[in-house]
Amino acid sequence: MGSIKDTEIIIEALLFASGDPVPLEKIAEIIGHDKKTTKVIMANLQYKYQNTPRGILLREINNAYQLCTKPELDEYVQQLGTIRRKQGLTPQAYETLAIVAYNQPVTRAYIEQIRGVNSDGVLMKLVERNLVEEVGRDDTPGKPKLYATTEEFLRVFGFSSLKELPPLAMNEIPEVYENVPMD
Amino acid sequence: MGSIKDTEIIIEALLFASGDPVPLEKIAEIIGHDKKTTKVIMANLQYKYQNTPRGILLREINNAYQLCTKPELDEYVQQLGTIRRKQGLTPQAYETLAIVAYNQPVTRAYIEQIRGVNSDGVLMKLVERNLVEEVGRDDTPGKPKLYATTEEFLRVFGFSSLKELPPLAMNEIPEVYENVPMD
Amino acid sequence: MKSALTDACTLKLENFEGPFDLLFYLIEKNQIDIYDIPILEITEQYLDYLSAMQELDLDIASEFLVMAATLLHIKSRMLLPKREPLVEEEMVDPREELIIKLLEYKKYKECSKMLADREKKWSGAHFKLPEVIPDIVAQEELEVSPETLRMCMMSALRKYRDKMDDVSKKMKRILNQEKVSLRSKVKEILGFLKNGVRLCFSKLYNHKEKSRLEVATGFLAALEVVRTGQASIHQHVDFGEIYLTPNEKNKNDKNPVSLIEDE
Repeated sequence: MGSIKDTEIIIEALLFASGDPVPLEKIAEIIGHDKKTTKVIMANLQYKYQNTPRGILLREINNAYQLCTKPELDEYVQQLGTIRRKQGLTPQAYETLAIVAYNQPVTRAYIEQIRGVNSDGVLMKLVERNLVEEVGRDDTPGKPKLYATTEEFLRVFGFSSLKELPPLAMNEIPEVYENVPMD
Repeated sequence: MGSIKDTEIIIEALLFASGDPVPLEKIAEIIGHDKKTTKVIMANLQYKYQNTPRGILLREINNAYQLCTKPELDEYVQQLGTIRRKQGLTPQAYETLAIVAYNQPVTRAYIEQIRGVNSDGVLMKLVERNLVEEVGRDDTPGKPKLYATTEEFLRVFGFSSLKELPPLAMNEIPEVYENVPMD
Repeated sequence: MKSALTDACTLKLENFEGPFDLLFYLIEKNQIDIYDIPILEITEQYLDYLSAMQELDLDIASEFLVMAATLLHIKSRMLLPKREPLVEEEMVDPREELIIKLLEYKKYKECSKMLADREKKWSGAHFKLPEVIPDIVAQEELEVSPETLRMCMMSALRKYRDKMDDVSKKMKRILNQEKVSLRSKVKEILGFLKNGVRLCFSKLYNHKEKSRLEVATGFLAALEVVRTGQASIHQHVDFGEIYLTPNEKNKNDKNPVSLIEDE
């Protein structure tokens, strides 16, 4: 085995495969150099790991060497262990969210008019989940609250803006939409 | 988290710490990019690993990524003395595996038709070694079990997905393929 | 037939996995063109192997015997005197089916070499043991789809439309009832007017005694009677009493309601 480069490649493979610290003697034996030379090679390599954009570094512990992830990347590594619980929306929530999304801003009365049922609870759940928020009050008698979708809504649906809402097939039910009173 | 370089550093740390394959979605989630972008980043990174003097390489297996030592460095890694080597397969096993790989999902009857010999034992060995698994039952009389290759198969043979299987020499006898009954 | 073959290859015998494997060995050993197998030779050699196996007391799997029978059958067909093919009948090479099967088998046999090579190479790639990373259950992530959102909107609108259709049906029913009652009110008024008396509207349709709907219908009926010229209407002060006075010429009209459409 010739060049230092080749030697470094071998050392990386050794340390990676081992996972545990590998004693200097073992490395020296495998790469076919004496301990002194190997120590220099290792110091060099350590410097390289430190000074190139790498996610891992080379640690020396008691004359043995080990690769490990850079401690400052811990927050990312920890996320490997996060288990995201996926949860869906109830049909009621979906329906209400759809009415808000496609007609925003809307009042609760409007939602209830379309859905034909009381929608207070489901609307509050959507607000709690930060998918819908109050955005002001309507200028009609009673000054009802107006609701619109949030940025979180865009995020979970993967939209970059509300323009990305899938178009409704208006030709399918054109007259209805017009008949829906705007409040 | 800004530049691509930073992202690559994080990915290296993730893959190193995980040891096991990390699914594309998980990486995307942690680095905060969509899957498509992440896939491009991974392809780039894969190229870099391949083309810089490194002892490890980045493998893709079924849309998940894993670091491993370069296979050509095996002789050195073996010298660590901590690596267990798995037994190779018998010729029958390779043959049967090839039939499963190229025709999956397949029934045992189909395999036997091509091999011209009872293949129960060899198939069970492959299942034992987790290279082949049952994936359901065929919709033909008797509801025979269907077999397909596993992810372990991809790993052992260095494929990133089944699409990488080299094409069979089909053109030689195009009409035959159609003649083989599906079980 | 005893031959050197018998001795030389006894060791290899049990390694043949099946009849195709053995046939392939023979084809390769004799450097035979697979598309033109000299069936006589091959059958002979194949049977030699089987008898060698028997001598060695090896279990001969039934598949080997089936192949032997197949080979002998092909051989006998090849030996039959060639006759002129009948019109429309194709001359089929008796070896064809066997060749097809052999070729199919060959594909995978070659493929297994590729697999063995790859396995050898990749068995040299070593993985690292996972580090211990504690599981953290993160907040619930919503799993939603834009398409479902769209579907929900469509179905909400559809439901709404159906409901509105329902409402307009109800309205129609009410209007129909109204029509009937308007008819009867007109009749009622004309009945009174026939006597040539001036009618006091509040006496006829007092909202204290009648439903609001009836009063309104009564008023419509009064207007209708005026419109058709059968009576004139007077109100002397705003919000005061309304009087209906019959017009002379229509006093005795028999069919005053004709102007209201029949259903």
